[in-house]
Amino acid sequence: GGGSDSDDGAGDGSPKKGGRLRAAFAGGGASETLDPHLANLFADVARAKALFDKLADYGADLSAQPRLAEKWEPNKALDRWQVTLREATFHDGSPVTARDVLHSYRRIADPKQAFRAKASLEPIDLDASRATGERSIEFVLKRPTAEFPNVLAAFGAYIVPENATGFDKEPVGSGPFRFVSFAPGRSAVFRRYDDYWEGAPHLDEIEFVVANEESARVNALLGGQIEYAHELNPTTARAHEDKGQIEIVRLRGSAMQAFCMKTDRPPFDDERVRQAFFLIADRRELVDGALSGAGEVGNDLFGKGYEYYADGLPQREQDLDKARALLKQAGAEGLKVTLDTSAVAAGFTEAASIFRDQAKKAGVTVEVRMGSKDSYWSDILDNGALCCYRSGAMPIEAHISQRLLTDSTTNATKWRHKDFDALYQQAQSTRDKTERAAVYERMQRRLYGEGGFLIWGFADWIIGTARNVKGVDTKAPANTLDWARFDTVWLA
Amino acid sequence: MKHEYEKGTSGDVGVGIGVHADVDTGVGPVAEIRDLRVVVDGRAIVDGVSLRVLPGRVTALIGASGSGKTTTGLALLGEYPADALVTGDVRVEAGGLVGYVPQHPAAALNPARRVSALLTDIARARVRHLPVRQRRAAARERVLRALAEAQLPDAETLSRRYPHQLSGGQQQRVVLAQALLLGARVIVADEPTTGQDALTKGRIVERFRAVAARGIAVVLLSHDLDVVSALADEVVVLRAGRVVESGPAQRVRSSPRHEWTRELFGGQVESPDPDESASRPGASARGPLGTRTESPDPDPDEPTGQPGPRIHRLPHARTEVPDPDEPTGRPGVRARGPLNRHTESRDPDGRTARTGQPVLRVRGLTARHRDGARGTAVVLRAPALDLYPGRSLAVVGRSGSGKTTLARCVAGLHRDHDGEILLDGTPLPRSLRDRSRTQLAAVQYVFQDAHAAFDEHRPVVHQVARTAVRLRGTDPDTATREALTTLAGLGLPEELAHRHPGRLSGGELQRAALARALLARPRVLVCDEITSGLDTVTRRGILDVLTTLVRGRDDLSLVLITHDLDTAALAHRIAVLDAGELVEQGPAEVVLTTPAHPFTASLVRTTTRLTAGTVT
Amino acid sequence: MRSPRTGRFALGLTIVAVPLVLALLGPVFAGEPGARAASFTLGEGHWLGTDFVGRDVWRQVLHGGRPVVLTALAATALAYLVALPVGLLSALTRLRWLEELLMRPLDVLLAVPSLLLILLAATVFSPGAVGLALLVALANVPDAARLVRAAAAEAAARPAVEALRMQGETWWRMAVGYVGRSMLRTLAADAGTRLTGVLYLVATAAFLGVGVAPDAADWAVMVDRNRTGLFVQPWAVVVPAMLIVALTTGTNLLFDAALDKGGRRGPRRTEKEARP
Amino acid sequence: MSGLRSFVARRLLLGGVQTVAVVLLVFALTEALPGDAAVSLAGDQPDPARIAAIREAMELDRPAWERLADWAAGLLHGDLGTSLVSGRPVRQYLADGFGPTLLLAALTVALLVPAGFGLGVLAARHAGRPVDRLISSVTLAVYAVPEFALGVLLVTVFALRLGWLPPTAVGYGTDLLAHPAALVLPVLVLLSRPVCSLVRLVRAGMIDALASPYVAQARRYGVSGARVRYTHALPNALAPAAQQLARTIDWLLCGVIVVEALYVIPGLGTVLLGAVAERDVPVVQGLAVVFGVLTVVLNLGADLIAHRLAPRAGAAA
Ligand SMILES: Nc1ncnc2c1ncn2[C@@H]1O[C@H](COP(=O)(O)OP(=O)(O)OP(=O)(O)O)[C@@H](O)[C@H]1O
Ligand SMILES: Nc1ncnc2c1ncn2[C@@H]1O[C@H](COP(=O)(O)OP(=O)(O)OP(=O)(O)O)[C@@H](O)[C@H]1O
Ligand SMILES: [Mg+2]
Ligand SMILES: [Mg+2]
Repeated sequence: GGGSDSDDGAGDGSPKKGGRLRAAFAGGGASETLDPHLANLFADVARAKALFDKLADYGADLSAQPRLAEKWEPNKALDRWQVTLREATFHDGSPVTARDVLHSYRRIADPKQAFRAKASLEPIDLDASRATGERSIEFVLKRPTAEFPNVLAAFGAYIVPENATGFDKEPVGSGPFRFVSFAPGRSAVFRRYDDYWEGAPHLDEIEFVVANEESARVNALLGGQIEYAHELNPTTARAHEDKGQIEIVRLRGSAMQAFCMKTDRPPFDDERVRQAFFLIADRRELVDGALSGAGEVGNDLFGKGYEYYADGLPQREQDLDKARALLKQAGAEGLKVTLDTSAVAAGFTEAASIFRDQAKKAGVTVEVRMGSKDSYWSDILDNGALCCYRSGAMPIEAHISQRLLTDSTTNATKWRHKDFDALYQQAQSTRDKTERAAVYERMQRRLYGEGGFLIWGFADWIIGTARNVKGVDTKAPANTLDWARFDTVWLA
Repeated sequence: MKHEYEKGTSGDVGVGIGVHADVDTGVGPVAEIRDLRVVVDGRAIVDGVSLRVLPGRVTALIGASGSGKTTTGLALLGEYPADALVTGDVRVEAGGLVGYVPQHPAAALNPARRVSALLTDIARARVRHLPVRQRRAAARERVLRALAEAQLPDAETLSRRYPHQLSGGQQQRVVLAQALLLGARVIVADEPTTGQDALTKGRIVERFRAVAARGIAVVLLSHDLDVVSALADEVVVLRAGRVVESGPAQRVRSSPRHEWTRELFGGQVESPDPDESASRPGASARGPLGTRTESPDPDPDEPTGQPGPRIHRLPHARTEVPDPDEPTGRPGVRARGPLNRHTESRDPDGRTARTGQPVLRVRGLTARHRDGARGTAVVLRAPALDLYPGRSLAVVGRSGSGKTTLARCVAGLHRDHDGEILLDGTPLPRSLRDRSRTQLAAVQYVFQDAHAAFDEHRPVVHQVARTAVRLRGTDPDTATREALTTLAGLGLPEELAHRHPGRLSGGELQRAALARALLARPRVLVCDEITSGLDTVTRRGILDVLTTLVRGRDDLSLVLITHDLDTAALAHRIAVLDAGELVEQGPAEVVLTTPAHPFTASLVRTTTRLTAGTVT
Repeated sequence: MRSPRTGRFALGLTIVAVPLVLALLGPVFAGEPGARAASFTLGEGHWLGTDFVGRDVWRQVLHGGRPVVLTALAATALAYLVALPVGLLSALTRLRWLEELLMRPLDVLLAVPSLLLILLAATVFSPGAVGLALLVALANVPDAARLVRAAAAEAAARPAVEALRMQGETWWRMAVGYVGRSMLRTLAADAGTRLTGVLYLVATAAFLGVGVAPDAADWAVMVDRNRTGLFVQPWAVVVPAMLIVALTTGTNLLFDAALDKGGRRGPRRTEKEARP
Repeated sequence: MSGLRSFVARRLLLGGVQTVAVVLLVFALTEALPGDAAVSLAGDQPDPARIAAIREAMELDRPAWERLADWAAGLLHGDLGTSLVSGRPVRQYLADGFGPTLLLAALTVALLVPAGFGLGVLAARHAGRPVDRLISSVTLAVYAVPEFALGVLLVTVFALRLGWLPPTAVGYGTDLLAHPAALVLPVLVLLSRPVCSLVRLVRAGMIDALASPYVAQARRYGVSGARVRYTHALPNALAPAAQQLARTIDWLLCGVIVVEALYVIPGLGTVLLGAVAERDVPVVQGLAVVFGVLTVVLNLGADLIAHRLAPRAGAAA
């Protein structure tokens, strides 16, 4: 259970009740909405998780933890799951029922809509699934899915009441806080929900304010205008860490940083070129330069520290001679490639220029091309050969299913291998966890050897809080249950 | 330099050529200049000038153009040319403001402010003693009074205008009104009557007399000896920056001690020997400019050739007497001064050899100005006007009657008009922008305000030479040489020609402007008051040059815009404008001796009266 | 009179010399790039510390002058090259339609957020350094043209211009020689600020991917990109910013001194004679 | 003045055309930008099927001109359309953003005009002397300091070190008037650069105007020094400064992105930035209408001032 973890993790004495906490996030501007299914940005998610609940959520190692779902039980074939809800009520007092869950999922999966969680819920056959009681549901799946709880914890799969409309006026959820006011792009005020199933939050009120500029968030925090600032720069963290003015919280392993090579086209359709590139990268230099040291080096595998992570593989180091040799073998001496980047995420342009200089030493000419940050992700999906890439925390299974299978929707490395797909299916049909882990290990070994992701680091997610803010979890990567979670926070 | 007058320090003034304080015993001078020397670039433009300005008296500074009048006058204001080395003493009575009527009124009027605002600013200081609520009305009243005193009728309309919407003479009078408003103990008036017609001039003279009668000291810098004679109590004669003679006006005029004074007063003083005047520069102008004595043609200007009186009566001619106040006095034109004397003796027919086509014809001209709130106002109507080659036409009329507007229409500077202006029978484009180079060269215009028409950042000679380069395709070197020759011919030595316009005196600039137009070798030369800023001697010189030109070049014809009937008398024909109407035109002597229109008559009369007023 | 002016010349020269000499000779002395260090750190042989990607700031400073001076000067010059004729033409023409034709489309450009313009250029044209100069110049043209027009309108209506027309003077002499000369001081004042504005526009554009690389050694780009480290490693921002300040301030001091030399004419009241 | 009235009428008419041109241009620009609202909404999950679905839901699959025509038809009925992303009316976006923007702009201009003209005149008055040197160099130096650096500096000193002022306006929403202290720093930063350019332009014009004969004449006549400077000389130095002022107001009203971001002020700049990033075409177009009209009106105002200050200009042959 995530909730109880964070309390002892904080170790800040006994919680105090009351007070209002103001938390600043980078926001979505005037188009923001409280519809949890539309949640897209961190600010949306933070607000959504204050008002709403999911059936499950991710723990610090990205394994699914039960939330509104009290327990889940698969059948033998792993394609039917019996989920029992815990006793919880919405803010209007009505109980959370199986019908609400099915309504929420159907709303998300509505073919006429394009909610973000739709793809995650794809394994569920919603027509066949049904409520088997007031608080129990039988989910019928399209195929065996050993990691079905991950689906329940999916980004944006919030449970809303069956009769919910007008989310911006009076949203009703079952989360720890209830709605008070909302001004899109500016602020949202929520009050403690005393009947919260996990126990009422310590805070009386929480206000989410929007401040897009990082320095504004820092200044507001330093000036006592807010108590919690989300997403700070590493340099800011360095400037204020241990200075006594504010607390810096680093959420390790929150964002995977990578270069993404398209394995279906030259020059990266030759695995020796990919391997050469793996060896070109000086990961330490990249982390120090692009992330200002706020992160750890990667080993070309997603999910360091997560469940199923293959940490037995040797750490890759820069080896320019070997890289040159590999390139020579591949007939790619004097290689020229274009590296797409954009200001879409912190560290991208920096990483690109650092890598350009590193590649130069191996005789590879990298030309850095800046792209529009608004359409970057869809631009790089099919175009170019090499690009900067980043991913937030998600289970390794989800990473594979979304990005590395033949029919994955966002397969940016164009990694399409029938045998790899088969391995994934095998894992999903494997009931035993250790056996499953072994399959995952095999898949990761393959990726380590010749995959398209050159994963050079994992960035910390940096949060600043006022000194009197206690109970902020320091281990949960962004996007997991205990990140941006305010019901366990109190003001000392 | 001390600028305060200390009682008791008066006494010995300069080297015995100072103001004669004994004339007005008991009253100390309100301002005084002692041994002033202004040196610019090693040249003393004023040298050892001393001057006492006594209350209630008019002190006139006279002298040729460039003799240092303006420089001396400005010294009373504490202003000197940039980079000048100044020695000597200038004292002005403590706290006293000095009224100043500058020589170039246009430059002194803020282009972005209405006339009323310009005057009210000064009036405001004069009504400080009143309660706040009455100030506005009182100031307004003073402004209107000052405008009336400065002979600006229709003050309401004019005060709503911007300076550029006034005629040259009107601008001059606005500046005068400013000086009158100020209530200063001393007024320095630099050529206050240039650009004024005789009628207005007469009234301005009266105004100054009244001002002096109030105990205000007036320093008059003028080349206009009529005005000087009529007004001055004291006269100081300057020559090349030095005082050559000074004394009571009466004395200086009747028995000039210095040869130069005598020459200046050449026109004024009844010369004992009439031949002497013939030897003077201007005297060579025989009769109308460029008249060929051998030509017996009666009047080629009259296209219809109709017999009878040559007065060209125009359909719109006004019949009422424009100025009922004008006492009907002695009719006829004065016969004085060398030019006029020769006019009398010239061939009565004044005919020329040429008959041919008129070089310039004006047909049905109606010019408008955009005027404040009331949209456009017609300021000029000239149904027909012809100019023949080798002939000259003088346009006379009161200030603001539309003379400049007519000239600007001809020159293509005023587009807002109906009717046609034909050069050799082909209509000239309305705007000079559409005129070809030949057309531009053919019709040249010398601006009324020479100061404003020069680029202050380039030496005069360059600007003059450009005409030849652009309009005649001369190469720059030749053009510069030509420019220098022309300028020298007009009395501007090379040293002056290389200066920037801001460093020339008013009269010098006027001559430079004339030179600039002449370099185009124009066929029609329109001169707008080009002699207004010149002393008699220089004026004669200039008119002489023009005469020679017209005579020397068959195809040059001249339009002389002037308020000076003496000058007008030199032309073959005269056109009279009154309030925008062309009321009369005909051969010069006819118009001047037997004016047909009452307005012309009154003009002629006033000129005479002003001269007569000298005696008082 | 003479000595304060020469003094100002000297001061202007000294101020402007530092960035200019750095810009001209900097690359010669820069030497080979060393190994990268962690970003925004001080010490370890980096006497101005390291920048946002861990490069030596001093080396970047040495390299960063030339592009600044070149692009910014070129862009400013280019902007005036278009704005001057357009502004002057519309001030000097009597053709209403021509004036409207010249000025109104520029007004349209003014109303379009420049951000949008640059974004578009960044993505559609992906221009290089020359393109960037063109683009930045373009962004400055409407503004400059309006200013030129406003300053020229009054001078263009003076009798002196009529006299020039009377002389059949060429358009250029009239427009540049007289009208342009009359507003020289205004132009110089505007050029001073415009040059600075252009510098930072170049930097912004660089960040958006137009023209120079986002990590280029370019003072303006350095100022922009190193801002996150302002509190940890201020030199990476302060030094290039100071150089830019020196460049613009020095240039303007020189301008001012030169203009005063052209001097004022006509009667000038000196202090002593000032009336009470 | 009838001439003036027809001038204004013509310009307003042209202004209508200009605004249409602005809207068309902005529409074209936004359309030309890579990606659309669907792509931007999809973010880092650019699942092609999902993008297609969003596109369909937003009716982005219809041809551009059709959408523009629909929007224009709505505009004729005073309807600015609805946001693609949130479905809220564009009018609300504009109304919300305009308040803070207008407030900031008004305050800034209220300080800018006296400061800019005052300092400019002061410098011109002492041209060549230490006061002038000081003003001239400081304005240039300040102008060369990037906005963000100045902003950060002011916050650090006045808000964080001295604690006199709040560092940002975060959480104050649109009701900024209730927190005047929060406006001080943003206004100062907004002021910094316009003041510099204005001072320089005013100074330049004033030096020439103060040396003119008409100013000498006014002085001779005992018109008080201040009056000479402000009512005689200044009008003749004003035309370029008025242009600059119009540009500044335009800039202030049409989005001061850096300052809004730095001080968390939810003005039009933020709205614009968000709308462009989200490719929320109707919102961008709504803003384009506002900006177009504002620019037209401001430019007209500046031209009228110039016209008034150089009355002779209209009369050229
Ligand atoms: N700023 C100046 N710098 C140098 N020389 C000057 C300057 N102003 C005038 N001069 C010269 O000084 C002489 C006297 O000039 P001033 O203006 O006093 O003459 P003036 O008697 O008023 O002549 P006018 O009747 O033509 O106006 C002239 O030769 C003129 O060229
Ligand atoms: N731009 C203008 N706008 C309005 N009215 C004007 C304008 N210019 C001149 N006027 C008026 O037109 C009339 C004729 O002016 P014009 O300059 O032709 O007179 P003028 O005969 O040359 O007088 P002066 O002898 O004083 O120079 C005057 O009443 C004058 O006030
Ligand atoms: Mg003079
Ligand atoms: Mg006239």
